[in-house]
Amino acid sequence: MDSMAMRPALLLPEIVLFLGALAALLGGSFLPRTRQWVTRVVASAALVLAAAMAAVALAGPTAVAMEGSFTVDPSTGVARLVATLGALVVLALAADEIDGSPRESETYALLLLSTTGTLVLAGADDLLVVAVGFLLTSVPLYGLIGITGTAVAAEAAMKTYLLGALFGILLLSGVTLLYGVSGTTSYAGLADPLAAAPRAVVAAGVVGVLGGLLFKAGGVPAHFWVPDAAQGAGGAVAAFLTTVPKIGAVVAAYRLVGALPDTLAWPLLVGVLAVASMTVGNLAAYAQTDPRRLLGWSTVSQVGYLLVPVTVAGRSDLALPSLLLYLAGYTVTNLAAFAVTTAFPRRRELSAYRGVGRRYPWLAAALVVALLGLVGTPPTAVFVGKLTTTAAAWDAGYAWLAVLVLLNTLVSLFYYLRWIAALYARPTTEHPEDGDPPAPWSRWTAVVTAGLSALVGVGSGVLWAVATA
Amino acid sequence: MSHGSAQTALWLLVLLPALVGAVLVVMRPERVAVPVSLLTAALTAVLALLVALSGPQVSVPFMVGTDLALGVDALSALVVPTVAVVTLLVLVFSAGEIGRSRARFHGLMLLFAAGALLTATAQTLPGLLLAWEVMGATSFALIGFWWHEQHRVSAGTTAFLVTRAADVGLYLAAGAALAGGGGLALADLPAASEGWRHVLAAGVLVAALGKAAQLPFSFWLSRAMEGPSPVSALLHSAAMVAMGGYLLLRTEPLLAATGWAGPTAAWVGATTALLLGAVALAQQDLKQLLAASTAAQLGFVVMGAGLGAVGGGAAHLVAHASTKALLFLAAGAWLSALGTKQLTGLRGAARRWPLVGVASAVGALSLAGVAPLALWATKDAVLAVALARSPWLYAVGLAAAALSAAYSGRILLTVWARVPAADRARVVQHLDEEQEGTRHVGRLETLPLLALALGALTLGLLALPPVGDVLARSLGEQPVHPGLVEMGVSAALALAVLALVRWRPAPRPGWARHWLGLELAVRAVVVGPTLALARALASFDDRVLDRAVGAAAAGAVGVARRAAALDDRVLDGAVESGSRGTTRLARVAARADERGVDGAVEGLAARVRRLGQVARRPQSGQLHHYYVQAVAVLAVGVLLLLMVR
Amino acid sequence: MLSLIVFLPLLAAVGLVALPRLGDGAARWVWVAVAAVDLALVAAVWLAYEPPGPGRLAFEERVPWIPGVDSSYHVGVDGLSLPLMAMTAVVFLACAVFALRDDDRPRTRAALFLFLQSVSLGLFAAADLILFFLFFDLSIVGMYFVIAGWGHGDRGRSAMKFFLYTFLGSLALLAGFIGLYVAAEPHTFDMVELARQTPLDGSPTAGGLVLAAILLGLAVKTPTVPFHTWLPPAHTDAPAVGSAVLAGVLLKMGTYGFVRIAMPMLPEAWRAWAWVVVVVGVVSVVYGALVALAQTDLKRMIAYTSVNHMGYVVLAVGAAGIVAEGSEQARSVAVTGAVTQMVSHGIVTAALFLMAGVVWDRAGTYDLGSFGGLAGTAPRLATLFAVGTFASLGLPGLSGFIAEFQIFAGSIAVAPVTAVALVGILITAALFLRALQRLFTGPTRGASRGFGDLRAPELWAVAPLLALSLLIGVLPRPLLGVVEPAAEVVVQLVGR
Amino acid sequence: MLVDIAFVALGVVAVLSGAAVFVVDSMARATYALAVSFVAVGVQVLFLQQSYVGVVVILMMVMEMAVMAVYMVMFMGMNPALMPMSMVHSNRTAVATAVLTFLLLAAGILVVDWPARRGSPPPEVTEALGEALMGPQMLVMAVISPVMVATIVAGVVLAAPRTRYDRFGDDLRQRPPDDPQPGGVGR
Amino acid sequence: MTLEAALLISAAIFSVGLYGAISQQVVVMVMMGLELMINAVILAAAACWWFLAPGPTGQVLLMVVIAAMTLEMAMGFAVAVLLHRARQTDMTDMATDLSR
Repeated sequence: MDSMAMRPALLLPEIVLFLGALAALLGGSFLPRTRQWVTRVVASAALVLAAAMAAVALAGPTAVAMEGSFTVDPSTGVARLVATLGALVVLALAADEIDGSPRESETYALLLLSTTGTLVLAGADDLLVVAVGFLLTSVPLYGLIGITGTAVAAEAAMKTYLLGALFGILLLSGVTLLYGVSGTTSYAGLADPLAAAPRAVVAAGVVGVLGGLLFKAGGVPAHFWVPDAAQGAGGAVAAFLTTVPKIGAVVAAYRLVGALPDTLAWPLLVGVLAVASMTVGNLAAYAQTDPRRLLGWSTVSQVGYLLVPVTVAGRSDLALPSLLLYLAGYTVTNLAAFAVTTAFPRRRELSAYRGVGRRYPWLAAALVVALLGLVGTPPTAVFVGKLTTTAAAWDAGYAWLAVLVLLNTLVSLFYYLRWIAALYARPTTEHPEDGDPPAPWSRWTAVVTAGLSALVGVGSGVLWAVATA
Repeated sequence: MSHGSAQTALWLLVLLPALVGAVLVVMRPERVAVPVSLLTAALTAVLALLVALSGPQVSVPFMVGTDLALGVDALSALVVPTVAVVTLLVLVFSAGEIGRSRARFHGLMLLFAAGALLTATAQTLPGLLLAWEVMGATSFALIGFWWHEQHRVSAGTTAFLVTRAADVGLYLAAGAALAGGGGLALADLPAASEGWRHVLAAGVLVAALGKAAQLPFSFWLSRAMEGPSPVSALLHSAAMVAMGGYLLLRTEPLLAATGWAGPTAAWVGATTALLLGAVALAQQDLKQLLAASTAAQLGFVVMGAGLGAVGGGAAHLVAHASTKALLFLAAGAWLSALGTKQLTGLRGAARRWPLVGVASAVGALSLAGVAPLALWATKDAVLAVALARSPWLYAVGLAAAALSAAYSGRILLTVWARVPAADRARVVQHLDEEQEGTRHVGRLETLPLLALALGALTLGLLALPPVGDVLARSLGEQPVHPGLVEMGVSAALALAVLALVRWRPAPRPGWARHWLGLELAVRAVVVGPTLALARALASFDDRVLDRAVGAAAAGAVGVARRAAALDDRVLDGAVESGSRGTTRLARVAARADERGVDGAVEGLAARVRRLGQVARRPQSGQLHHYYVQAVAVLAVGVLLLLMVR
Repeated sequence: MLSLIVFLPLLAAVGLVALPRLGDGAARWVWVAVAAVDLALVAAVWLAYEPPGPGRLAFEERVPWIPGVDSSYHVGVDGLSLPLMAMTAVVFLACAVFALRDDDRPRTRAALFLFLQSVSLGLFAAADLILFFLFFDLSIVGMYFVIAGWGHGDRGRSAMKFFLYTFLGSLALLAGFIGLYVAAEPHTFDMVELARQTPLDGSPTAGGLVLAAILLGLAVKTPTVPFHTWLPPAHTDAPAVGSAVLAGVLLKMGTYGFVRIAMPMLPEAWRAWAWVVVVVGVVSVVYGALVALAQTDLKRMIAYTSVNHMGYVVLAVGAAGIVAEGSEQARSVAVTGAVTQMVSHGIVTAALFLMAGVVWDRAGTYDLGSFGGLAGTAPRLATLFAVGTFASLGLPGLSGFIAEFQIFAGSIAVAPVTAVALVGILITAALFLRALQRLFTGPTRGASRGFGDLRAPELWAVAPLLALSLLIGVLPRPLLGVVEPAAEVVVQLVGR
Repeated sequence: MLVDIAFVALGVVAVLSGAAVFVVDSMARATYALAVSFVAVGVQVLFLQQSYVGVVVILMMVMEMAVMAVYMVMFMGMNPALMPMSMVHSNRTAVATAVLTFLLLAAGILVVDWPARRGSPPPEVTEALGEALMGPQMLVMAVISPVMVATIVAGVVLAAPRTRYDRFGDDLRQRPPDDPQPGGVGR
Repeated sequence: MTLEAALLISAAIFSVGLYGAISQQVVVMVMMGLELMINAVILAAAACWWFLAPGPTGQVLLMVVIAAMTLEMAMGFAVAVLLHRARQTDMTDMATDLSR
């Protein structure tokens, strides 16, 4: 195999998404406001096409494109599939929320662009590609968060932007340092020079790059924007930004640590950050009353769990498959939870969910499955992910990490249960929006994704086979 | 009688009363209850005689690697018909006596009889324990039969709990038997290994003493007198109490094998016979008197078992069963007719219903040990062995015999007394104090008395040469004949004491009036502290244990505060001195501790919420705080990478 | 066959949820019918059952699930699990019958209980740690909804406490499982394989830690002192059928884990820590009995007796770990007793809780002091309750005796000091008799006036349970014949 | 030598003008200070033989700062840009953080044993850049273009309050467009 | 002209920029701080290229940094405008609805 070839065909999913974004954008500018759903169809088609291509590529052998700066392997393949399908689900949520809004087509374009960035990140085998992938994922997000133009959205956009800018700079600084001491940015050539390079510089560079990726993933110490954005942005966008960009970021982090030399105790650093993320996220989520903010914090903790296999990358055979499985499970489960919040856009207090269990049993059941799934209750997908990541950590000799994961799971139970308890509590009369019927697309999306999350758990053997192929 | 049919008879002997009893209790067919029950009891009695003659063995697999084995040997051949016949007679009496809830009563009685019969025939420890405890439970139900009155039910509870406390010994024995390697069959018990054999013997001894109302368990029998009289007649004379003695007779080889258990049993028996004799003497209530007397008489049985005089003990057991059942039934008859069981109120009662009076006189004389009635001979059979073993033991036994003559004399004199006109008012005053008297003793009540009187008259034969020798030999022991002198002495003693009592009323020792204060002692030493402990533990459970989890969380809060304090320092850019930090940590820990004590386990949630506040403190909404924190954390990350290799 | 047994109720539950047209009455009968069919299937399995021999399972089914971590859908039965499955089917059928007259959202409730039934049966059939954990966790979820949805009193809080506490246990359990998985070579979650490998033998520290995690998990679920404090509120506020299932079936998941997982897979650690288990067992027995004695609330009292009864089981399995020369028979007797106790307690306590439910239904209180002379107004209840209490206090002729006799005989033979626990049977007797006395005897007063006796569904739910207890008490062989070979295998595994 | 002095002097200028950004008392002046800093660095980059990039930096920054100055005046309606003001918070923390960061970085820079140069600069620097962009690093530049698209879209979406539907109506048929102020070509 | 000198200058500019980013209240001023930091990165990248690894990748890196700067600033202006329109403020401190 000629690793120094361009082979742009390997990047077809990304190209399709970009073209889809352009098509949605252009198409939108010629469509009446009420007929912008056409662009949604266009965007969906692009996503489906990209997913199909990703699936085809997944069946094929591992390959590198663009002269070694991009790898198409099972990790990329799974990330592509999960990200595109996740974005597709977000489009379904958007069908309720922003249907007919003046910025609808632009929203789709930005969603697709950000998804493209995620895919670039996931496959990046070169620090510079990581940097541009970071930009491509981030920039549309700022727009998406602020697109509703409300006061909180503006604030969330401002904070996300300023944090993103800082971490972008840190990322670039890190790339600069690593390039300086190694003379290359390609992962393939990075390990050997780095092992010989001064540790301080490598450490600073790694922390910078990792910091950038953590911003994208929403992990400590770059997590500050996540709850704000989840609360301030629109429902579909919140669902998107807590799910899809993470996929690319975490896979990119996995690839990055794979290229690092053993002279550095990076597993410890990642492990500590993982624990910090899960703990801070869980504890902070505890007292939240806004369901979306709660979910925002919950994703911070989930990133902590996702970082566990990154910690043990290369030390356990389970690390990579468990990471991919967790990503898939987390994506579908988190989307299910968000779908319920978009089904009831006006219920912005946990107490507003009182009585939903009786009135909309299916939707409530979907939420229960999603929340218990996020806790890590079998047989949902996140459970299998959590189980295997924990096993991977233990297997690699990080039993303390495994124990902390389980302890954090217990803490997380508190706040998820509060929401569930509200669902089945007797309704009160103080919430006039109780009469609102749930939004149809979100409703079915919630049920389907929740079912999928259980299904993925039950059928995780198949996914595992894919991930280890 | 063929082998197979004998085996069937043995099964039926136990199953028939059990099944019929269960059906009666559950279905409550009031109308047919009495005939069905009497028929069953009669059939059972017939079956008992059949199996006593044929001596079959049966078994089914049970548990712990042993069978549920039933068998009739010489000892049970003696006891099984006794139980069955007394049951029949008592049930006949009850048919006249018990007017309400007949189905329940007869059902329970039959269940009890099944338990007693199974006890008498059981060949293995699990089977024995099964029957043993069924007797206990039915006795609870029967003593508390009139459940509208709480004190009767609690008397049943007391009886059950005390006997069950002793039963614990059998559980212990089972463990010891299993560990000892000898097997769980009763016959194999002495084969247990040395150390375990002692445990086994101790367990069996305790269980038997409890059931037999020997010291120090005797007091439950006093409370048991709250039950209906037929219940006392069956349970507290012929069957349940007697089974305690029976168990010791049955396991005599085990007791003998230990060296210490036999003498212990003998001395406990003797002491009980003596002290409870005194207790009987002190009673004013006829049933209480009889109850104390039962315990005392069982003392002779226990003594016999301890001395290895199985034949004499068994004979005494049977003779006493007949005698005491008779007396209890008579007391019951008078109670329902006159409404009292106080001796004062019963003065002259025998004269009013002469048939009952004569029968009861036979019983009382037998109890007194007057020759040639039943208990005279059987008691002497035991005492003779005692004399051979230890003169002291013999002396105690003889004293006890004298006491039995004294209280029997009291009964006799009281019920046959002519009531002077002057005293009549005092007697009448007692009438109907317990219940509404019917002033009537029916034929159903009288007939069993006569039958039992016959037994009290003749069963002494079991201990006398021709029959007694056969019995002893069939039990596998050398016949022991009390010397004529001893028999004469005891007969004379009985007559002398009777005469003495006639001449000068017997003393009523005050210290013995309340059954030696045993119940009070148990309440004070065992029941009270247990309940207090239970309450204390319950509140410990609610207040402390439940909240300990919260306290654990509080510790975590302390750590988090510390972390938050560090965080504050980062924010302020100030560096606090180490000592200040330490005191602060101590203060935080102390505060957490207070919270831990006063919080609840649900406080775990509250504590996590507090932890959550700590965790959310960095999320101040101020962007520049985020910047500082992010940069600080990353800088720490760099340092971490540098420090750790 | 096993899969059918396990998933039939789940299918029915899905059907009930998916077909809202089905009326409430039909839903109730569907529940009864499905539970009955499931019981029949279990009975069929029982009849066809042959002891599979050491290291094997009968009616095995195995389908790969997550091959990457060697976890499979692996089910099978042996003498330890089959009796518990049968007990589970019986208890659920009784609950179905009991609930025939109850009209609080019957369709959802039927679905929920069918779900719980699947979960419980699945747990006992599971032969893979992850599968076991799956059912373990789902049982918590299901029971949470039962308590929170159909309970009374401070149910939300009790349910939450139940969930949090038992979830903590389940996580500890998971940690232990992962420890076993990682130690095994090749890595596997398969129970049979792990029991064959005993991966942590020879590493006392790791073995001890993994055992500690597993024990913690099981101890919370069982529950043993001092992890029992979730139990009383959960029971007090749960509905009658919920309590019956919780005490009857769910508690057994903890004790079953001892004999199925902890003992065969960690024999060395188990032997090393057997004394700790014994002590915990003895303390649970005595402590549970004493605290129950002090209760004035009927349901709390029964709940605490569960602590006591489960203490016997813990005591017995602990004693089974005290290996000495020539003690195989005694230890096997203890384990047999423990399994029998699980079955017996399941049946008897379910009956007692159902009857407590009747009391709540009629009087709205569990306070023992509010009653008196109930035997007059509710003779059937009185009779059955008396039988239930006697069964519970271990009266011979009923199942509790068979269990306790074997537990004591075996334990005392192995460790004479366990005789201390005999106090437990005495205190239990005292507390049950006191309760009987306060509820049923004396003049009819307070809440007893106008108290309606058992109705047909209640009677037909409770009476068969007690009859079964009687049957086991009198004819224990069919049960013991199944349990004993399996108990011997366990003892042999621990002894290696 | 002279080059060295010039280089360091430029550095000092860059640092000082950078510091001036936060010292001067109006936003407009701050903008210019920033521009000076950038230009100084740009010249330094030229010193380091990156003529193309250096020039790009200089040109771009001058343009950007011009835009920024205009922006200050136009959009920030209160016109703080020309008024003396100080809007600072947590000054001490910020100073401490910055100083600490600098000390840490400086310590690292001075302590680290920097490796020797790998290879030598290509004769034609700019050409090499072009070849790299068209060769191994093509993906990087290829991705930059969607980023730019995204920036344009996102920027417009955020900044513009009015959409095409506000101007042309929901069916995009409204002519002339409804603008607050008429303008554009031909009006 | 040494690597150390260039990097020290870069570090100084970076620190000044960091100071600005932390201390300034007005969004645009924070952005200026960030720009200064990018300025430092440009200098560092150029220095690394010249003194350590004068390969073509280093130049591409510089291009990326410059592009990033531009793009981030463009977004910054947009966000500032949005904030100003939605909240009538240009200060980060005055937008703290989202916290905790």
